[in-house]
Amino acid sequence: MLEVGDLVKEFGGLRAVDGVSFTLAAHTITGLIGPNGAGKTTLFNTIAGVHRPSSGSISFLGRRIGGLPPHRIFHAGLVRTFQIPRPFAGMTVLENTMLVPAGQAGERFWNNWFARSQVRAQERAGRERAREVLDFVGLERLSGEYAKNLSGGQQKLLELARVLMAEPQLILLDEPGAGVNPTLLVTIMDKLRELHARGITFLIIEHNMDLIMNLCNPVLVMAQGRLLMEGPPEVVRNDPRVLEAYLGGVLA
Amino acid sequence: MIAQYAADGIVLGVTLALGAIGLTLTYNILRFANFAHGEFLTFGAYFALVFVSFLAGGQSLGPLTFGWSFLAAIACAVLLTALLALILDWLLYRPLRKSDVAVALVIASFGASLMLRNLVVFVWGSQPEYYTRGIAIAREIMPGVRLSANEVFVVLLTALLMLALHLFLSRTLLGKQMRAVSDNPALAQVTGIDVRRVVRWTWIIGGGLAAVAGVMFGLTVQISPEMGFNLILPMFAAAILGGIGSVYGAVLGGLIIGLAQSLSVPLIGAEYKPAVAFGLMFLILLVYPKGILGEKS
Amino acid sequence: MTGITSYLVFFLIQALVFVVVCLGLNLQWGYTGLFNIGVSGFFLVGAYAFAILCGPPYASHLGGYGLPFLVGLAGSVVASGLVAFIVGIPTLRLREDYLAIVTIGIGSILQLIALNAHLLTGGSQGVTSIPRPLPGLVGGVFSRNLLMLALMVVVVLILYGALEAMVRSPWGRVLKAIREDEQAAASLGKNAFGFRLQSFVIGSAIMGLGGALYASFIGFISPEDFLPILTFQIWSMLIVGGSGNNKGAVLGAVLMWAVWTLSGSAAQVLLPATLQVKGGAAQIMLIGLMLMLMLVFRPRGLIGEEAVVSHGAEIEAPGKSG
Amino acid sequence: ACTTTIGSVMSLTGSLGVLGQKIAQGAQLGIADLNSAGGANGCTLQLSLLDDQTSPSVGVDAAKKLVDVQQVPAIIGALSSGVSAAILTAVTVPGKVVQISPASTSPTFTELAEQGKTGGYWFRTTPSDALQGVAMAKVARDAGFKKVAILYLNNAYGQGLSKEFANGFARLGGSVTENVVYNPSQPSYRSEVSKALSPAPDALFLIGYPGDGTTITREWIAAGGPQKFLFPDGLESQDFVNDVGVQYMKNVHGTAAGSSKTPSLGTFQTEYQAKFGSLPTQAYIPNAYDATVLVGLAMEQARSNKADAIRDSMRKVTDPKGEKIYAGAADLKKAAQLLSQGRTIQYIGASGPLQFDKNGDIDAPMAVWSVSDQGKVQLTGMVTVEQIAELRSQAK
Amino acid sequence: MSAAATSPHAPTGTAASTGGAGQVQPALRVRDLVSGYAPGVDILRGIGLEVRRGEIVTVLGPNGAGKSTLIKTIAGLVPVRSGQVLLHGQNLVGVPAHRMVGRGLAYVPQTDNIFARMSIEENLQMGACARHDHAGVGEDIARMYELFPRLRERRRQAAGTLSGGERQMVAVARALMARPTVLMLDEPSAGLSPKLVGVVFAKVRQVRELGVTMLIVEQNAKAALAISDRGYVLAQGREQVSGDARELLANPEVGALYLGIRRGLS
Ligand SMILES: Nc1ncnc2c1ncn2[C@@H]1O[C@H](COP(=O)(O)OP(=O)(O)OP(=O)(O)O)[C@@H](O)[C@H]1O
Ligand SMILES: Nc1ncnc2c1ncn2[C@@H]1O[C@H](COP(=O)(O)OP(=O)(O)OP(=O)(O)O)[C@@H](O)[C@H]1O
Ligand SMILES: [Mg+2]
Ligand SMILES: [Mg+2]
Repeated sequence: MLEVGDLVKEFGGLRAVDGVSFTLAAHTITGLIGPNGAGKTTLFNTIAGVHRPSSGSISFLGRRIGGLPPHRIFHAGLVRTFQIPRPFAGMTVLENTMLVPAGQAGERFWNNWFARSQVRAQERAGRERAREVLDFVGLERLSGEYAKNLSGGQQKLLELARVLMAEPQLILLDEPGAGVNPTLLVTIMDKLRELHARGITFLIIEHNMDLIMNLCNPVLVMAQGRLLMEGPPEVVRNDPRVLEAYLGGVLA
Repeated sequence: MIAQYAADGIVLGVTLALGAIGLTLTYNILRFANFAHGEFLTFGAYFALVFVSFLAGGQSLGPLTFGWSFLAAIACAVLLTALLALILDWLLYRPLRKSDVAVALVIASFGASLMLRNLVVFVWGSQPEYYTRGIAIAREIMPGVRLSANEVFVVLLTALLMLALHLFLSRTLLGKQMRAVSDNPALAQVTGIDVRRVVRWTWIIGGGLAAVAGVMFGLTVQISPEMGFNLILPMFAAAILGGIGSVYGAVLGGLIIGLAQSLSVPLIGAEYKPAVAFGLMFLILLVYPKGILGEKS
Repeated sequence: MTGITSYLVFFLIQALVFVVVCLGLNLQWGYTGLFNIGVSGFFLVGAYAFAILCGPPYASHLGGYGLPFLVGLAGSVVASGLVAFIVGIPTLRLREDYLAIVTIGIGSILQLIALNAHLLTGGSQGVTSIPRPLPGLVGGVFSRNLLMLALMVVVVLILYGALEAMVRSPWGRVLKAIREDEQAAASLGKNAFGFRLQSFVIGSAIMGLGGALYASFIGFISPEDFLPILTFQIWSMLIVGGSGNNKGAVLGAVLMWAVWTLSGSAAQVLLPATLQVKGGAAQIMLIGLMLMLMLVFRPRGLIGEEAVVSHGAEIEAPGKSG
Repeated sequence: ACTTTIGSVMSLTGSLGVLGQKIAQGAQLGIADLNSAGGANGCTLQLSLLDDQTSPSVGVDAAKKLVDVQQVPAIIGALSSGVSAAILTAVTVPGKVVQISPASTSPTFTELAEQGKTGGYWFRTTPSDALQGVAMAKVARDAGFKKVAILYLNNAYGQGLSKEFANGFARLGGSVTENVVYNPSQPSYRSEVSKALSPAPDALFLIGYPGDGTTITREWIAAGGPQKFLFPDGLESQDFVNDVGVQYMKNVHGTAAGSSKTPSLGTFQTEYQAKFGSLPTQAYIPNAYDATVLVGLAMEQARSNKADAIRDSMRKVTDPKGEKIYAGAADLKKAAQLLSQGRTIQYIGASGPLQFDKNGDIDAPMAVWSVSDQGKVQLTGMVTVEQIAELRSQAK
Repeated sequence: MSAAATSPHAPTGTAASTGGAGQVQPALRVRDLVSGYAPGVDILRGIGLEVRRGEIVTVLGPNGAGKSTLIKTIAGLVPVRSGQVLLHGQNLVGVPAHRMVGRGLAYVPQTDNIFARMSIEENLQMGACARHDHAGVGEDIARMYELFPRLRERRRQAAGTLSGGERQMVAVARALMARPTVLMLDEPSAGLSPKLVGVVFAKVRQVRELGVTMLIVEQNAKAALAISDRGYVLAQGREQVSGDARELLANPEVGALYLGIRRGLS
């Protein structure tokens, strides 16, 4: 589904991503772990179009997407969340979510003059969906609140809610669990499984080993910009290099 | 002949630079474009004028048209202008900062600029004024370049001030705190930085430099109620061209704008002179979207 | 009494011209966060385009097409929109405050062109004899002005309705999202640059429409009409009224224009004759002071921004739903 | 007693604010003189003065307010041609109100009048730029200058005057070394000055107003330019001369609308000084005075305060066949008497005799001014109407 | 980690770490605290809490419970509507936020907790800007680099370009630079790798040994409670449960409701 070939991203002299290649099979939940600063987020950003790759190739569903702007990549069916949440602060939670679906008729300004009923119908449907999604992440009660007034964890949940609205083929999640209450995380994991069953592919960066172990197969490990290894969670967990560099000897 | 235009451009450019430094500091730390900054220049020039008439007399220094007392007048003007900036902040900007509507600050500064400018008219009248009636006549200092002693003085003083400012910002704790506040005011507070104190110093430095710029401009051109206002756009262009927040950027920007304006007269014609600076700025921004010495993304 | 009515009609026409421009600016700033301080430039393009398209033949410069009023308006809208398009493509990628300086520059460059490109604009002499709408229809000054007022009201109503429909739609929602966080919007599939450009072009075209109406109403334009102070006037109208809210833009424009013009009479009434010549300075000081007080006490303007932009996402009140 | 209000729209702030404040005083003096001569038609006159901020939109609104709310029959103003033209087309012509400007010199108005678009309501007490250019050319040649550099303001006034001068000067055998335009309100003009200086001219012809004009003149001197100057009416100002520095103003040749030979000017100057404390040494102040007085006299002549009557009487109170009336309260009183007896008068203004042609323009002589050894602006000669006409006919 | 050992603000009785709570004043005491952002809406609705000298106390709770608000209120960033906050027995209510550091209270915000455009080293220097012992600052910076070697490698890099975990290190190190007596950490482990979580909590313990009292907000309950003395569970602005850390961890109800522990998982 997603093929990354010898990808390099440099900042000044620093190679944050250094020749990474991997293939993501459709209908998998792939985990991506690695020490802090290993280059995981940078890899995401480069795939999602925030950064231009310094070299290497990225193709998604057979299309080369390396170097495309982020909104084009979104429309190709690939969505990501931000590690540090980026809600639209001055908009309400509901608006944050309703914004997402692609191809809304009302996003062409003239439709709001000439195709009002179509726009209205779409809005109604969008709103219903948004409510469902918010309900699911537990933000329903706050749907009229400004996003900037959410707590740190709630903002992460909103990030998640937004990608769920998009109905993409591939979702990149950057630490969906950080700052989220464990109880809620359990339900979120259930939901991810459910979405996965419906055919969505995931690539998840996470430091919470519970999540990785329970959800992901295979697991990729990055260190210092390079792909260290790839394998099923049990194997990865017991690999001495991973134990030493990442888990610090403590098993999850 | 081109050398003469270049020299003219540099003399204008250093004044712009001096004003733009203050502008870039307040812009960076307080996060709004202060259109009343031009009036700080104007008031600085007029304050010095008041003191010049008090301290009149004294020998003029070498080829310059003024004496030691003039330097004392500059110092007084710097103090008073800094005070003016503080008062304006206290009465107008501080209450507005609380409401975090950034553009309200900009528009308020427009309003303040309008009011201060007309206050000058009300108090001093709209006739132009001079520190000395005599005109320092230019002499040939290099083949093809004529500059007056006053103009040379202005260039040297600006260079000196820039150096002092650089040392201040990079060596002192206050300088670093200013950067911290500009970066993340909420965190600065948590870290134990007295944000209000930093803001005060920002105004004092910005206002003080503006006063010097105003006096320098008054010395080489003239003092009038409109002087600061006429300088504000080129100063903004300079600050932005150099990269907001960068002191050297402001200086470089000032020089570029000054030179561009000056050289446009023989090369393009004076009718489009004000546009040339903008056109050039535009081109430079296309290459360096954050200004020449601005922060890298 | 009729005198006052007649003046009020006249006043309102001019105020409504500013309302139009202010609505255009509100789309750009209030809803998109585009810091355009070249308003006077787009106003200028609209005014000159109208004058050239609809005016009688001129000896010394372009014009003389004598086209119908509505064609003239359309032409002005297209012309200023086109200028905005050309300006927008390279600049809308820049940081927001840089756009400000670039647009200031555009404003002053356009003014210089109006002043110096004699063959196009008539230079400093200005353009005379710009026709009113439907010149042959009515006779008296007052009824002509009433007609103009009616027309202005219609224009403003249509514009207001069209803008409200736009900004309260998913389109407006995307604009706001881009204003809040461009990168996040992009990663959610919104082409930030494209939306910005749309808003910038439409907003500027509306300013051009205002310029055309102004030219038609006054009948004479010259480069003096388009100095930067105009931009400042429009901005203060928007901020006082409340940006991010079309009602605020309308209210602010009418109110600030009243302040602007009344302060002259106020100076005349309040100051003794001998001081009247200094009254000008006092008057401007007053305007500055008013503006500042207004901002200190109501920084979000008289009518602040609304919490929810899009109609579809309106719920009872923030925080109380569910 | 009754009062009649005359409107006035002038620039008290904005780019012409400096000039405008003094010009407005000229109009105020006119009203005072008319009132001490008994007002008009037995009513006291009152001047309703509004600021246009040198902005057409504000000026138009002010004028409309005067016409509609205060019901004034005539408006004195505006100063800037752009503002005057906007008021003319949007307010005074449609409202059928007389407009008489003391300072708008643009040829646009002549054009408008010729197309019949002013309805005869437009007058100005200052000549169009076309006249002054040729007069200045003659003055420059008489002063012995062969090579002159021009620095002119980028507006209607500067563009018109520089063109007329350059043509006239060339015909008289002089040459213009550089013709440099400058924009208003620039922080500094060093480079423009450098350009004008480059081919070493004999003198500088600076077209503009005080303010920027002062800056340029001082920068010219500082740059080492010859201290020989030609100044038009816009720079006829004692303040300007003082601001530049009297010591540098030894060799100044100026022109301005007006005549040094009428007794009007002296009376006007004395009265002005008595009322405002200084001499009216700046252009357009007498023109504003004349405009105001003419409106008053026209009312008296027509025995009506209606605009149409004023319009029609404007030429009757400047009838060359009539009895000469000079400026000042005393003469105005005499005029009132003569008019009440049904006699015709010719008002000779503080700015010289005023004969309106069909377009509302005047053919006036140009006064020549210079700066005395004591540093005072003074009139030293004149170029007569006939001389100007002759020079202009040579051009055709 | 000796940063706090010589802290000028350290309470004189360093042995207080285990001292009887009855005799010695608690380092931080909160009583009936009510506070909130929007007028009329209380987020904290009467919270009481005590942190004794040298103790580590963890606050847990669902998202939006008011944990960060609690810390921000203590730090003087959210206005107190009623109730008391005492630091070493001294009233903190009404003290401006920037004076807190001077009183020995440091705080690491949950988000936005670095100076993005300044280098790592400058961030650390800023942390010490309320201190007056210039020599000590240099030493402490060196210690921070020992604690987080990664930061030394990147000392000149603008903090805004760091990875999520690296930022967190900078934020904690910056707060320690102030040599606080009481340190409040808002989710210090969020975004850190398991190894670093272990390291950070180990460091937290070390710091405690030296007499610094700590109030920690965490979602990673297991790791946090493991090093804590006591814990509080907050929900909807109120205290739900509190007690000994180990007991909380063992309490099945708490585990199910707030700690995400359920049968069949992990
Ligand atoms: N814009 C940038 N400029 C310079 N260096 C950068 C930039 N972005 C990231 N880096 C560096 O690249 C490296 C990789 O960062 P990245 O954010 O990808 O790490 P990560 O694996 O996501 O770590 P974490 O788990 O802590 O989030 C880091 O050392 C970071 O400092
Ligand atoms: N600036 C603010 N203005 C208004 N309401 C706010 C603000 N910040 C937080 N809130 C609200 O206060 C409540 C508590 O927020 P707080 O940040 O204290 O939660 P938290 O317990 O720290 O949650 P998390 O674990 O997700 O960080 C939330 O419902 C949030 O919506
Ligand atoms: Mg990361
Ligand atoms: Mg929190």
